Amino acid sequence: MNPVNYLYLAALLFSIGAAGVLIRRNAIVVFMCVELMLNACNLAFVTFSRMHGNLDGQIIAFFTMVVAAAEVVVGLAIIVMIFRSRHSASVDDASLMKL
Amino acid sequence: MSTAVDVHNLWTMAADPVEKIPAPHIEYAQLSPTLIVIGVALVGVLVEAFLPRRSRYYVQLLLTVVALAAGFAAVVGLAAGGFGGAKAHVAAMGALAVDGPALFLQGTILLVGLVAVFTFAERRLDPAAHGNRVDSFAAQAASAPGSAGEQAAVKAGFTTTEVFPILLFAIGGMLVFPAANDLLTLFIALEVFSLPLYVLCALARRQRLLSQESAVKYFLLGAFSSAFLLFGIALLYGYAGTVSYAGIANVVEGRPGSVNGALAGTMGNDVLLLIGGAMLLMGLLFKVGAVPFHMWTPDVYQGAPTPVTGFMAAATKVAAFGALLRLLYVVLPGLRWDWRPVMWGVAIVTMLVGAIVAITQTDVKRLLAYSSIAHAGFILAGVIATTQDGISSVLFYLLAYSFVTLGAFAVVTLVRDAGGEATHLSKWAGLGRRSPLVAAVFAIFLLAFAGIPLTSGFAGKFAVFKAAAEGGAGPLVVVGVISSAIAAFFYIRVIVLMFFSEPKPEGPSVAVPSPLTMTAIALGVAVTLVLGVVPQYFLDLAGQASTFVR
Amino acid sequence: MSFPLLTATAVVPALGAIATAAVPAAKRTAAKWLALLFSLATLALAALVAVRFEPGGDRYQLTESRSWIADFGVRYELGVDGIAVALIALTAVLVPFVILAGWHDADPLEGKEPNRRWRPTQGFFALILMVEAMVVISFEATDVFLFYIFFEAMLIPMYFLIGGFGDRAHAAGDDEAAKQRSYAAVKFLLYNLAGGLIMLAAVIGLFVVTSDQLGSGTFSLQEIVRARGAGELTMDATTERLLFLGFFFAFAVKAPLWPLHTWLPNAMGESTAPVAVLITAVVDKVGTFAMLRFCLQLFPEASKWATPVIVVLALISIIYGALLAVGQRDIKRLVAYASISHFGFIVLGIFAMTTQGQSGATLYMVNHGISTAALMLVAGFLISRRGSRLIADYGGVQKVAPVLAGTFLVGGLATLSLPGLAPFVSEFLVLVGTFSRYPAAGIVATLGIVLAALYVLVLYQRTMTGPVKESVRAMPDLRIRELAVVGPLIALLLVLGVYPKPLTDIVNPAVQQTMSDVHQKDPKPELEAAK
Amino acid sequence: MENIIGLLVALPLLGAAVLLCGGRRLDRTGHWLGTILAASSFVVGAVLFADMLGRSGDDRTLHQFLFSWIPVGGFRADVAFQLDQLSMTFVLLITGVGTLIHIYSIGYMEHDERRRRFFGYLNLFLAAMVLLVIADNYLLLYVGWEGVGLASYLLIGFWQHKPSAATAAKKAFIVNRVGDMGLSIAIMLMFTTFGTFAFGPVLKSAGDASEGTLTAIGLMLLLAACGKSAQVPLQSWLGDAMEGPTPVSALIHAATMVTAGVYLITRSGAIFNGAPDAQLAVVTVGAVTLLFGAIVGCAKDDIKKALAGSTMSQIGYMILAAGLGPIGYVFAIMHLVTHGFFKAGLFLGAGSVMHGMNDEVDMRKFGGLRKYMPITYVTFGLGYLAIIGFPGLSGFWSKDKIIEAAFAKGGTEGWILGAAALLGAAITAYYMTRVMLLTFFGEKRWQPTPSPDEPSAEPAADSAGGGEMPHPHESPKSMTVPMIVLAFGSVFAGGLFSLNDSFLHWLEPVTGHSHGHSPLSALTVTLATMAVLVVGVAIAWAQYGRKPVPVTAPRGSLLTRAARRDLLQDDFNHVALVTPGQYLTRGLVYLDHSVVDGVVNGTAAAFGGLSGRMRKLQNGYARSYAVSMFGGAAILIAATLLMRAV
Repeated sequence: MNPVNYLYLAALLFSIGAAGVLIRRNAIVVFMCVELMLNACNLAFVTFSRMHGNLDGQIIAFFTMVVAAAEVVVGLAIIVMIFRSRHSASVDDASLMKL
Repeated sequence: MSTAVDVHNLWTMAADPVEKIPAPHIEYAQLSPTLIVIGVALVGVLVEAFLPRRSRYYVQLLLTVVALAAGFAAVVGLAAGGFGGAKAHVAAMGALAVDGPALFLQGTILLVGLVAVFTFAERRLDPAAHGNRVDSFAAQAASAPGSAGEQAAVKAGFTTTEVFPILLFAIGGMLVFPAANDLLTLFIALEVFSLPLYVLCALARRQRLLSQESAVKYFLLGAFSSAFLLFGIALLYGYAGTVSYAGIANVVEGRPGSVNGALAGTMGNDVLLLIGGAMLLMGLLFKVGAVPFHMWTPDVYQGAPTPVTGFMAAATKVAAFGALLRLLYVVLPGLRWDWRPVMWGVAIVTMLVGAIVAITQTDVKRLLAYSSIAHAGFILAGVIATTQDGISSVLFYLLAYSFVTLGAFAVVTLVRDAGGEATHLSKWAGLGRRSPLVAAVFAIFLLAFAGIPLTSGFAGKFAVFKAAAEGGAGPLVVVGVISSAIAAFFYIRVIVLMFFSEPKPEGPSVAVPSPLTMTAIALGVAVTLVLGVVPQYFLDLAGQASTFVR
Repeated sequence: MSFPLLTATAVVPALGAIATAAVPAAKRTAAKWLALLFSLATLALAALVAVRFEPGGDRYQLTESRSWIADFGVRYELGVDGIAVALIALTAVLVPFVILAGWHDADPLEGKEPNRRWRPTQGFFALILMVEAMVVISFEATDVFLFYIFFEAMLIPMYFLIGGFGDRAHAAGDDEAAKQRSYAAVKFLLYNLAGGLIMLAAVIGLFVVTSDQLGSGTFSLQEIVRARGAGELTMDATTERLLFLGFFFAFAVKAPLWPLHTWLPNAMGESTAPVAVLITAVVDKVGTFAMLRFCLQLFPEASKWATPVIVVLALISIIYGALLAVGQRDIKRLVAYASISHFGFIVLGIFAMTTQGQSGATLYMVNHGISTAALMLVAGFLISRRGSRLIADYGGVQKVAPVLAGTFLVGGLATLSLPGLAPFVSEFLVLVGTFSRYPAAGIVATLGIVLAALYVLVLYQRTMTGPVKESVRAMPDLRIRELAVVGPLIALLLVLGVYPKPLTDIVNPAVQQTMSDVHQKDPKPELEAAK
Repeated sequence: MENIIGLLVALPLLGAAVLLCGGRRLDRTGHWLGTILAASSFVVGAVLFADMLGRSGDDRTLHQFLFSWIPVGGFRADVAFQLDQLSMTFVLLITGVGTLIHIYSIGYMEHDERRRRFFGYLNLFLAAMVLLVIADNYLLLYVGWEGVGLASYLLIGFWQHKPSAATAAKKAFIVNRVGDMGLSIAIMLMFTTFGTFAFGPVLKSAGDASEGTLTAIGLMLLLAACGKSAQVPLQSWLGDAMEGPTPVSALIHAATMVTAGVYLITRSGAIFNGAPDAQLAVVTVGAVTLLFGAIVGCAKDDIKKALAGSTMSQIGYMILAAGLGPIGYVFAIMHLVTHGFFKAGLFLGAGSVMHGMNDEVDMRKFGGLRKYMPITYVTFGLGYLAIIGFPGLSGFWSKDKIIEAAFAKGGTEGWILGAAALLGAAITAYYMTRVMLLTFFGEKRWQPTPSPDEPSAEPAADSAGGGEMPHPHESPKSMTVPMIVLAFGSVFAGGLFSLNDSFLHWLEPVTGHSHGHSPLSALTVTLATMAVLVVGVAIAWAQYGRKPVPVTAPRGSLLTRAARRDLLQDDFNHVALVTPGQYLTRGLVYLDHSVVDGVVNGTAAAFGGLSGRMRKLQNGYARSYAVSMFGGAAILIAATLLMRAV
């Protein structure tokens, strides 16, 4: 099967993730969408790695996962914190600062 | 030779039944600045774990200061050792560059960090709670604002001394960022310094809600942008089959080391390259705070604890612009004719939007945020020059700008009323009457921002504009000049407010800071004036440091 | 290198500023005397400069040259030609009078004793000295960048002087007064800053041009002029014109030239009389001076190219300023518009490109400085007595305060350039100089002298003559301090009006030089030309 | 000898300086100092005169170079004096009459607490006027020219508490400025033509210049002369100038300053000789003004204003004569001198009358004064006879010559001018007789005048009762003596000058002279003059001699009413200049504020508004920020691809 298709899939996932970030209100979901985008990247990395026949891409994918994990740690912490202080995880509620 | 390939070799060898593993070759001495900082950061974590509360503050402060000072010393040593010029090369198996720009920027970041630490550690501004001196960070970040838990924490005199190691981690990341010599390292460094910043933003003692909101916004948008960055990396990798700067550059210029079929296939496909490059740029421009990726800046700057804002505003810009420079000058010079026009557009929009929107701001921190956006535009003008002068002017500008910014935010921490810092402009009315010195100092910073001669702001602005003009970006200079004229308006507005309007009876008071903040501010003023009146030495420094290794 | 006299002349007032600012709040009077002392020291140094200067000698004398910012091709180069000497002398002469005249302008208001840290009085005099220092050095600078730096930097102290200190009693009440003051100050600053930034673009352009052609960029006036003369440095018409416009715009704002003048009436109206004098008599002169020194020398061709337009603008300024002066209700604004008219004359003289015109213009800068100072300071004394700037609030002052009225009249007569007083010499030179190249312009400009008579005499009639108004019946006549301010100025006006030769001797050679820089010769008289 | 020329100016200037700066301590002695200095200046003049007579007609010109004034490139103005017969004539007239009037003022200004200042101004005037006539180049002349303007400004407005006086002074100065404009333009023209503006070279090489240039210069000089000498169209200020103290009117606005224009034109004869058109303009102005002034003089009830009108018309004669060229110059100056005597005398007489009548100026409220102030009556009468040109008296000789010369111009011009001059003579006779009759003959029409402390600004106000009846009385010696001296002058000067044409020979070396061939014989002209004279007197007697005169002026014919208003001169100026000017300035003030300034503030406001709208984008929603980032990225990518595409 032509690896390029995986690239299209990656692009698709990335777009879905981006769209989700733009559309969804719940901070958690938004964050999940970001993760989705990261994973789209991973897919792309792996695919390219395959195409080029070197392993860099795959290794990067591992790094990405680690980073994503770290982001989850920090991100969830922040989100939880704000949820506790305003009892809502909606991104739109957090709009005290504007203009 | 690219990192990943080597790593890959290790990998495969590890699979063989041979027991000895050749360690990757790493020049520890040349990476010492970073290593020191990261190392001490880890120690700081241990301190948090094992030392009793009351002693932590002092230990942490001491450690941090020592770490940064040592790091700076190391940088100086390396520079003196000629790594800035003749001996500049790529270290850590191609992962990091040790060259002029890297060292200059690392030095700047370390100094900025050092000064920032002073403002972090300031404990005299807020009235003591239950007899314990407090700094501008939450007693216990985890506890919801106003909750019983928080009150308990305050009563117990808790303080978030974790900020120091967190700060060090951020600085560590920033040290790597401009030195990163392959895209993977770039990405990692980005995350390493971003994540701590997200956390720091959330730690304000006063106005927690704003603080948390800023953290959320910063985090989500930051993650969003780094996703773009990562995808860009992916595409570039796809295009070039490697993530090392040199490798990509070679491919872009059409002379790769070895061409296999797949590479030949992707190499021809410039769309990958262009889209990838664009997304990469976007990721960096986000950190820089360039329009249209700037919108997080005002909110985050306003919400974050002021010392953190000051640090972010200064250090992040330095690191990000360093990375941007390296990317454009080392990886994509072959693409100059594609990205220059685009960056022109970005620079122009950034300068204008920053200046114009700032006019109607009513909050000092937001005002400074927009001003930082406008300055990002000015620096971009220097970046676009794509000449030796361009690089050195940007380096100089970053040095000058970062200290002005630190000083300005440090002053902001001093003006307080019952609700903590009084950041609303209306409260600054007549400050000049009540405490002329503070007002005068702030005025100096504002004038530097406005680029009035005899301040570092002017020298920097002249340097970048000169470089841009020489690089054939005359129109850009004109736009820059116009937007500085617009920008002048709101800096002046603040000065008018401070000096020419009658002080309000219920106006804020100016807290008398500890020597820490005083040093920070004094340093800011000193650098501002020195770089304004006798900039030659530093211009030379930047000039010598303006060649990238590849 | 010998004793750096020029540096000293600029440094002394700067030190004075610092010293004055450092005086503790309680010792107000000490600060005043200190400031006066330093200004007098500056005057002495300026006198020394004038003495050491040999009219016949090199173009630039007492030169100093040190490397400063090599990367920007900037050198710390000072040097004075006759024109500069004259203007430095003017500055050094006027500032002590300004200080003396403003003796009580910055005293804290009764009952409003300021707190320990806020020391307006010290600040006032320190700022005045700071302005003097910066003005002096910008007259001395022969490095474009060096000049630019102080050309811009002097805005800041000026800005605080305008915005920080106003007339004692204000018709509109204190708050309104403060509002108008800061409006005026901001307007002043933004106008001039905008001009300066446009100029900055041109300065950078100049650097690019020089670095392209001379290898390394330079801002040294002499070097550039030399290179142009030697043909090493050539600019294509468009570049030269753009650069010229960049420079000229800034100077036209500073001068100020119609239609960039609107900041001046506000600035002079809202600030105290001494500060107003500082603005119009000293600071603005930097603009016209710079036209003469930089525009013409750096961009001779472009200057010639632009001359027609500039002449027209100057004429408009002359007539327009005069007419608006006639229409004013506020004494200080009236003087401001009169100054606009006079600056029109100066610019006209500069761009007439004749020796008479340019010498006239230079003399005009000096004389206008003195005459406006005389008129404005007396007006200030008048205003401080009655607490109003409106002409309508006065009448019959002549009867109660004859000396004040007399000096006011002399100042007025100088302003309408009555023969025998200094301004006549310069104005007539400008007119002749203009007429001999552009007859029509000369004639139009001559209309200005009629209008001048109109606004001066109307002002005098409304304020000084007629039945004595109740509000001024108790007005005291000039005090000793005030006489000490006005007397010498009037004496100067008379001396320079009757025997201006010393001044012309200093100025002429420099003007000749400039003329040769722009490759211009005076038009020959008809009869000689016919022969 | 020439070294003392400077003293002519220096002495009075010194006086002015001392008196004006001296302060109150000089109040008691100041007037004496002033008078002595004026007199000593006259003495110096006399000495120089004697010396001059000692030399032959051609080398009587003296020069004194003091110092180089304004040397710039080709432009060199020196402070240097030239004293020739023409200047000498003026010097003597100015210092002589000046001294007399100083003496007169001692008495006249006795009760004025600012007398010291008054004498200071008078000295200032003398200095400036002498400078005007002894300058050796036009620029220095210009200094004197404006100097006298200043002095006249100060003296007209001497009683500054009277708004009318202040206004009059301002008006005089400004109208004069218009003239000065002409002079300065003339000087510039000279500079661009001859490269100099010193009398010597300019007048020598005047012939070489093109006629066009000369005409231009001539016209500009004429403009100047019109301003200073109150000739149409710049005459409007003279009438109002009578607000000044009477000695001032006598000295400045009758005898000396107003004749400066004549001096200027005569001095520049060489230029006018080369510019016939300019000359035509001059004679036209002269003719028109002599009629204009005369007509105005007929209608005025204010004695000083009547005399002012007459001054205007007499100077018209002089200008006319000067315009005729070499035929006329000498007679212009001659009439100028004689006029100096009798007009000064008349004014002093008027002053004396007012002195006796509590500063009343309305002739309709005089009458029958000859018994009460005999000396005034006699001297005034002699002046009267002189001015109307009664055979044998000064006026007769000079005016007659001018009329002759006018005819001698030849051609239609000659006839017209001659006729105008004759008509003028008739009217002169009429209005002067009128003045004489109203003032000294007929029955008393005195009215009580308000107490002196409140000044009588306009006569109309006085008739409103209150105050005390005037007690006419002869003036003190200090006033009568000068009047007597001047009377002698008005009687004999003319005869003396005409005695075997001594004056002609005296001036000829400077002005040159040519005898035109008059179509009429001298005798015819004289007889004609006599005839119109008689007619004029007769009509006047018929109107004011036979029947009693109403105290309040009758409405009068349209012409009369117009004439009372200076033939609507001011109304014209008002409509043509003042009102439009006011609208213009108001308009400009508005323009400056709303347009020129508005643009600036507008830009600022525009940016503010833009900013206000743009910051709305910063709506606080993280997702909208993300949108902008996403869009930005899209644009970035698109742009990059586009760049490659193109």
